[in-house]
Amino acid sequence: MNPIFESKRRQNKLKPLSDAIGDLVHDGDAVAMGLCLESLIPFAAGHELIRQGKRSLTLIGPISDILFDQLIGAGCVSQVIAAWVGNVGAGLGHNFRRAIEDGIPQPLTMHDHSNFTLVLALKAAAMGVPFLPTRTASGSDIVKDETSFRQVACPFTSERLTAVKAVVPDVAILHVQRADCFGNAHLWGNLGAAVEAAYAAERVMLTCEEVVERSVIVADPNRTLIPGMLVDAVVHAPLGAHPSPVQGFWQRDGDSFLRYHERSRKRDDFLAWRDEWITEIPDRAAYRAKLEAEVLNRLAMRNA
Amino acid sequence: MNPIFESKRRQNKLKPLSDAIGDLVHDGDAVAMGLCLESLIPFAAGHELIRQGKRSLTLIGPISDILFDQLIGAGCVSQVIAAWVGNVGAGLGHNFRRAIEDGIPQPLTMHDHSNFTLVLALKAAAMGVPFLPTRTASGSDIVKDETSFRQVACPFTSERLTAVKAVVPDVAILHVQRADCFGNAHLWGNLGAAVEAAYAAERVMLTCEEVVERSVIVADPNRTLIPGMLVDAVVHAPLGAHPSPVQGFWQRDGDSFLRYHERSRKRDDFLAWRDEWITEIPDRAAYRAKLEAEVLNRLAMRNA
Amino acid sequence: MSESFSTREIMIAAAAREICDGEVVFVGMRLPLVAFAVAKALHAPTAIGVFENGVLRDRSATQPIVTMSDPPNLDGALACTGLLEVMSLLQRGRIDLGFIGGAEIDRFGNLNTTLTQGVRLPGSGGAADIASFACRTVIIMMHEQRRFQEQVSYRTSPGYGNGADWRTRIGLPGGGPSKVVTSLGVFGFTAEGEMQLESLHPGSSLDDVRANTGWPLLISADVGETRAPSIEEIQLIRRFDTLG
Amino acid sequence: MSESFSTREIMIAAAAREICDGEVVFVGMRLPLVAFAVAKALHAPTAIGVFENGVLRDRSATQPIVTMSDPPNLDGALACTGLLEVMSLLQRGRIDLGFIGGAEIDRFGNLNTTLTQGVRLPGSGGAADIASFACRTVIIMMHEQRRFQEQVSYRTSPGYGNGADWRTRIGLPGGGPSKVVTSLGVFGFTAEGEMQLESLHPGSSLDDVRANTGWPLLISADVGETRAPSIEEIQLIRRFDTLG
Repeated sequence: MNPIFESKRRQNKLKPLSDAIGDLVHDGDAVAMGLCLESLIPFAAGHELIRQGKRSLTLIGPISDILFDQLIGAGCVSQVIAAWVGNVGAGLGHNFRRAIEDGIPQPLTMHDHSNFTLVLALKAAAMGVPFLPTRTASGSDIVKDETSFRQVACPFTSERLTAVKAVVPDVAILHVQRADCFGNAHLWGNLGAAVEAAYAAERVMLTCEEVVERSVIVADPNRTLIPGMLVDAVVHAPLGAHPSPVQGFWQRDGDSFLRYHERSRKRDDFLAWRDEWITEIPDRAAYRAKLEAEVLNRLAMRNA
Repeated sequence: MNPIFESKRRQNKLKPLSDAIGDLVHDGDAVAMGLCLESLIPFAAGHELIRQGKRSLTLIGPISDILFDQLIGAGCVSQVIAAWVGNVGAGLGHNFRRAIEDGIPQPLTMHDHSNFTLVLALKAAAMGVPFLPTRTASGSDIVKDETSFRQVACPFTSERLTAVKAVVPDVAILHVQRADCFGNAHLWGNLGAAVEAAYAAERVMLTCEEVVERSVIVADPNRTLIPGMLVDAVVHAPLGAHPSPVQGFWQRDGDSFLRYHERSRKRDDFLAWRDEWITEIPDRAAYRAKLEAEVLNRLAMRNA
Repeated sequence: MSESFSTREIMIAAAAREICDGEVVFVGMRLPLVAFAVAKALHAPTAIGVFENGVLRDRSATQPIVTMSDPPNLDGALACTGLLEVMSLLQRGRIDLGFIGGAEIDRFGNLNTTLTQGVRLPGSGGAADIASFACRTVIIMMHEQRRFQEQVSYRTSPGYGNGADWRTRIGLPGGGPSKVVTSLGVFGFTAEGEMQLESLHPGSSLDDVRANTGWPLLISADVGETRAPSIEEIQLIRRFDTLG
Repeated sequence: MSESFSTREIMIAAAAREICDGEVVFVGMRLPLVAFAVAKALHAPTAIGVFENGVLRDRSATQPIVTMSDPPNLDGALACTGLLEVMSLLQRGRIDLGFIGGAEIDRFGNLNTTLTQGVRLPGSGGAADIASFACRTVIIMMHEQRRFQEQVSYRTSPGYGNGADWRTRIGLPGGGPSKVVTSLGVFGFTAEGEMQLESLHPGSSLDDVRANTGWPLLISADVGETRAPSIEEIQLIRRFDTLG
């Protein structure tokens, strides 16, 4: 048996968040996160990456909102492969700008994609091929990046197409609505590139609102978009995507994005924010306790 | 507005089966059917193709069971693009063999695929690209068919891959559990290449067990695997996949496949079978009435 | 019978008028989202909205939303699927109209959302894809000189490239930009792919437009005034533009 | 303590023994389906079954099934997805073991399910894909001379091609066939990719095998007898093989 699969074969993959991050993410890894676009963003896992001081990560995601900005500001990131990096609610990401423009806290290599080319890069990896062809962004400066894009001729029609290079994440971290302890995950709402990333990555870590019995999973197998055979760890992390929304569980906490925008405008303010919300609290339970009850009540949805 | 889309823009696409087949399928068309592999096979629609005497069709499907054998025997087909043609319950398809080996009732051109290359051909069309690359079937005689397969070099790694040519069906005919009158379709169970075919085809025709209100569709939008914007006609055809199974509605009628195997062994017997079950009955209601009540009771499932 | 309206409101009204009934529209966020709601309420009741996160809708969200992934944009959706499916619809030619914006635009309708002098912007998102594939695009932008440049510093989303038959030569199947709705007026494109003023918003002048455009702008022979939003349009805009 | 058993039963027992606990198995239909159920009940309780129609299961179907798409094979499934997803798992290297069969096999384990002299067979289905990508395959066939040919008339599913490093040269990532379970014995493959007799089923002789093999067959130095199915194996086979 292939040793790489050992963790995938475990029958019970439940772990505390700190163990899952410690076991699955190593300095220098390529980590896909925030794949549904603006919802189900695994902020709890991202904050644990910061708390454990991971370094030289490559972040992969189409539009992962302020999660990437926070990891960049915390010095965890040396490279980003994305279509859009910023604050969806407020515009620019200040840490992203500082890193690209001024090398603060460290230089950052950016590989620009469009949303389409990014999901194609993950789909290529998911399918086990080194590239997929597309017509998108012909004549755009995006496809001039030879690391990610090359020209290819269709062997049937001779048309010129852009080949998008496969991106194989070392780890994909996904927040989902529910999973069983083997990692069979039900997710719903907008799916973005989440399923492609789970199939593409060498290792898959799930955080979830609910850990459920197998019987809940098999009651609706068409909702199992990530099969447990691909999963290496399952973390019970309710509210683990806050402040992004989770269909059926949590509305978007828009104010939180706006406050972050203000508190990340200056480097020192960002560091104070990081200390307050990440490094000076031990875990996600403490984060949740820091949020006011009124906020949680306002954000909570009934299962939909 | 593009005139090709006119039927897709209608708010009410409900039609009788005969009208839908008459409007959407023309002699010489490439028709994708039987895409879920061995379930949800649109036999009612296939029988209407035979009743209307369609000619020179190209059939597309990975494993479409005896539906293809029946259409071939009825003289509707000049070409097949498939991975497997036969009787899943009993083995060989007699009409398929007669057509290939002896040109009865007419010669048949076969383009052999594997299941993987067939779904890639449809996925390429669904994605709007002329080919997709794969490593499958290298060294197999399948990929020697230059109509469907050519070699391509990865522009990043220089590896040789097989390019699978896009197959764009003129029409995809799909049986689904339920749809609204706009064509938004909920389907579940094993999906095979059904979704790829719906996205790939120029026109899409649905037959369904139930026509439902919009409210049923929007109550679970993640189950809407075929959006109405792709659909040209919706036909209410309960039992329209018999004798193949429909998860939640009908078990497989295994005996029917075995009886067909015996009754298609000789050409004359097949013609008698065709007359009895297709050309001498006016529609699917009459077909259903011909089935014994005991059979229907045995096959019926409660929604699962 | 008139009512005062803001620049934002006439931009939304002008954008809404570009949506035809029955069309499949790649909506995007902010102004186009409101424009889509207004068009559906007025003249395009059967238009379908597509969002790149995977959401398809035939009715506007009933609660205000900041992003396309906010739960009110999922509630009542016809379908929730993924980025690849929606991008496949685009590349397959199934999207009639897409709305996009940018930090910079040039005379051929090419857009930059990636890099300007010294400033790193968030990047393309799906804009380059929409610009490549939608049967036509409508661009919505504030009209400022720093944004209307003879040449963009980085070409994120292709318009008509260098003009003429550039899109065909480069292999772009979509039709390219049909209109630019700015804070000053509405612009079309010539057969050569060059931007051309079609109408001025009430209160803005040709001089305003020229002063804020970094190249010698083409002016249509029959340039007129952008029709002011009707009372009905204004009421709808104010109902839907709760985050304005 | 012994019990009589059929050829079919020893073939199922031998196939079941090839499944290791925890493995992801591309199951296929008929004999391998029963073998999978037996293995899960005996020595591989955590194996996962994958079907090309899109079904993933961790328990055997509780009702007999004729095809992988029969409702009892969907009930209690972990996941129901599509052909592309399952084939992606294969091409991505996620499938440990796949079962396949054929109408003809040659000395290097290449299979034909497409065309023999004068007879059009149904075709590959997913067999060529499983043969290309599974980390190893187990082939199950009746042992008849017309089926065991020096060269197959059409190579549907690649084994070791012409032997030696052929798979690597041709770019096939999967490991190729590890065993052939026939009605007469169990066969392995040499480092050169050539089929080699490893054990004879009780009651079958070397002469039987040679007479039914269309090339000079390699015989392993320590060829033995296939272990007869235990009473437990036989009971399980009879419980699951209701359509046998």
